[in-house]
Amino acid sequence: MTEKKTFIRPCTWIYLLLMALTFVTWFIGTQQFSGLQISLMVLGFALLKGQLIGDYFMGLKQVSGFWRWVITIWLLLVGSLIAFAFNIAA
Amino acid sequence: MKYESQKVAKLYFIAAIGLFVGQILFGLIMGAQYVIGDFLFPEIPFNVARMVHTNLLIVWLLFGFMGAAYYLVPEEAETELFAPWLAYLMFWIFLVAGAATILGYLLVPYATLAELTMNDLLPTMGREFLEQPTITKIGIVIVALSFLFNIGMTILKGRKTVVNLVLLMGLTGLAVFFLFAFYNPTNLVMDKYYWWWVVHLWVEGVWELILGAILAFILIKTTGVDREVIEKWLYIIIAMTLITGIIGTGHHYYWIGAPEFWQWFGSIFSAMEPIPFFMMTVYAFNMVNKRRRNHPNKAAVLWALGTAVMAFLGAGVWGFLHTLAPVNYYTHGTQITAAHGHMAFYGAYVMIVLAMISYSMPLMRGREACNSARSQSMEMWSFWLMTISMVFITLFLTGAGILQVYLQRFSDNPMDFMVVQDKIALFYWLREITGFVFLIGLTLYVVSFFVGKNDPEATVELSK
Amino acid sequence: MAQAFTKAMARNIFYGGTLFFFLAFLALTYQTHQAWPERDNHEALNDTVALGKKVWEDHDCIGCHTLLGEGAYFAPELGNVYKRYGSVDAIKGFIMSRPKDGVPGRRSMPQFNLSDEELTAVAEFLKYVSGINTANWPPNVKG
Amino acid sequence: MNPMEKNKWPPGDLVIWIFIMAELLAFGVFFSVYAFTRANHVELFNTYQLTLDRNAALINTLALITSSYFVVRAVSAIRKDNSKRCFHWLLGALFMGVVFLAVKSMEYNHHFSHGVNLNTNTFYMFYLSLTVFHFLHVILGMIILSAVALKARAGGYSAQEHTGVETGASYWHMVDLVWMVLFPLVYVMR
Repeated sequence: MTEKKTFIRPCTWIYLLLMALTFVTWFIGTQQFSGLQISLMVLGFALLKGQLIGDYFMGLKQVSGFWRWVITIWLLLVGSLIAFAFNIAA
Repeated sequence: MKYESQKVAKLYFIAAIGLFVGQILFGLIMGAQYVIGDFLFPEIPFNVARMVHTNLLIVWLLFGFMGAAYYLVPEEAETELFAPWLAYLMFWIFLVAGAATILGYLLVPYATLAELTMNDLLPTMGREFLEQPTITKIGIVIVALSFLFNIGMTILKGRKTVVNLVLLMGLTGLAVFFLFAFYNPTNLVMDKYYWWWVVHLWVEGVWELILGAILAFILIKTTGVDREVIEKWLYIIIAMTLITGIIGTGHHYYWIGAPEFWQWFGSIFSAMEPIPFFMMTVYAFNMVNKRRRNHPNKAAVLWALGTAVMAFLGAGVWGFLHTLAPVNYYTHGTQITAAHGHMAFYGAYVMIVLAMISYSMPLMRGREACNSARSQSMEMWSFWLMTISMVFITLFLTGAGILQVYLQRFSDNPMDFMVVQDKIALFYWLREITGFVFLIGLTLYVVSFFVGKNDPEATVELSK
Repeated sequence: MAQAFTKAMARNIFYGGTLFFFLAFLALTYQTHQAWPERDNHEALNDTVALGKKVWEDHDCIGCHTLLGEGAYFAPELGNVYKRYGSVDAIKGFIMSRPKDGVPGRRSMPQFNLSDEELTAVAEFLKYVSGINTANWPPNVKG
Repeated sequence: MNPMEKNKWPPGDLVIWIFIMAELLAFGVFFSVYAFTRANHVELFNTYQLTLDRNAALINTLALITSSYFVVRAVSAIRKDNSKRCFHWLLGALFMGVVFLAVKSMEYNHHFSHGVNLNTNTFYMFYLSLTVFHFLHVILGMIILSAVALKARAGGYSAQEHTGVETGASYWHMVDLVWMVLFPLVYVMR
């Protein structure tokens, strides 16, 4: 039974990490920092949060094969497109 | 063919092929008028030939869909048709009303036809694809409602299968959206906005449900693959169809006075409309590869696979070609639209009706499973002749369209419309010649019903 | 864990997805109705224009021409013909002067023998159409 | 299920994952179109971005993450055959969903009262399209979760058979995942 206990704890840590990253992003937002580097950093946070959700909340960490990387591929694709677009804008 | 009442489909299919031949003849007349301006002028002006061509297309496809429904619904529901007499009655009403309308177009100037049919009481004439007099439109609604009643009652009292339910949804959607044809406000922007609820939500919405249901039926019958698998993928495909197709209507709302957010929504959603067609192609080939039996009717299987591929090419690829707003800004209202129209209609809807005819006609004419080898090989010849000539018609019109876009819209000193038309006449000649090749293919198709009637049925070579 | 891939779930996705996106489409249609008054040139609508639309429909002009890019591609776009020809009279003049037996070897518009009232009406209708805000389509005056 | 043993399929019904991919594609296209349109309207986007309420967005983000976390706890509860607690966790997730909808509605009310709609300008068009499109997804996700919660309360799920819970969970996580990108992109990046 204890082994099951430890299984829940990781997603609780992940939950707290997601909350923390959100606060950081929010703080940057309120300070209205702008500029390419800041934006790309914020984008990085978003992709990290997405990956955490994909792995721990959606349980893809326990999956092997194509489905393991569905969320990661999407995050990388959309992330790079956004980064590229912000690059042009800067 | 398990049920006697399925035979009513034979009548519908014969009428469908007859009207198909008529449609192609008028297509050839129009093709000639594009290159010889005063061909048959003033007896049959271009707009009359066009009305006959487009209206015959829609009417013969409706005959084909109804025939397909009358064939497959009893077999799927495992019960006799609710009222075969009603089906025969409605057949003659629809045929007579259709023939009268076409004769009305040909024999009387359109303005006089509008007066004769008292169009002023409820004006709905004079709009593309909806040129029928109002009384004919009312006749179409009556025929559609009694058809739905007949099919609905049959499904109610029989086995409920996904194929039947999806077909019924598609046919009901067809009837419901046709009602928007009666809405014709003076405000042109509103008139056009809701006109697309008839046209787009038909051919990129509910008709795709009908296409999916018929294709699923044919695949179940010819490949013997488990019904569960085929119906599961059918649901996913039509889910993606409506998810992308409904808001995809936006790609018609770019330049007709609708607000400009449609340029974003229309582009994004219609850009995803080819996905269900691609899934349908993968699904069709997958099912045929995983077939549990070799069905002797190879022509029907060829039509079914051909439908999936050509629907993806014509509706999917050629549609995507000019669906994004920045591209459509230049290609809107040019031959590019006509090119997409030809291959999409042929690939998605003409071919599925011909596939259904090819599968069910032998059974309705007393054969066990299929026609003789000779008749099937002629039918396959007609398949390739018609399909390849349609590809070339589309290519030539695309060439004409690209040149037209450049000369008339994109270049720095744009030319007049007619000057450009003369410059691209070569493509119109090539298109007209290919049209005759298509007619040869169609003739072969009709002849294939009479060739090898008393030869033995083709059998599957027992290699497997 | 056996992989579930049930038809029931596919059916739910179909019904849920279709209803969801149809409601979204209705919401966008509502937004469209809200935005139309500033774009659809409705102030130009009057009885003459209404008669003009009737004349346009009764003679199946859409069978050869395109209007705002929609229709047949045999004859020029008429959504901006008022700008191309410059005046109502110019449009009326063109329609009136169509030869009865057409032009040998060329595409030709039939002679509809319209009354002066109908001619004015259809020209006013085309003037109204050219006033609709079509996100500055077509790309140039040639149409 | 032993967490370390790898299986070939993601949790829940495979059909929902096909639907998830379609939704991710739609949102992905929307995000990139937003980013590229911003590239040639930088001034417009930056100025009007300031009119957005970042505090409301913070609450919304925290609400969605928390509700997503509750759903994870619900799934692990049903895996231990405890449908009662699964139901309670799902209720918590639904409550956080309601919080999201409430805060979002207030935001929209504020904007609509200032006459902002799809046709005001390109930024607002994108802001409203993206957030309303996501808003509708939150509603659809909550409908799915409610159906699952009701069935769980009725004991419809067990440790052996709980695909429905995992299906609903996967969809809800997708809705949360999409917001993870939407929040910084629309509210913060400038």
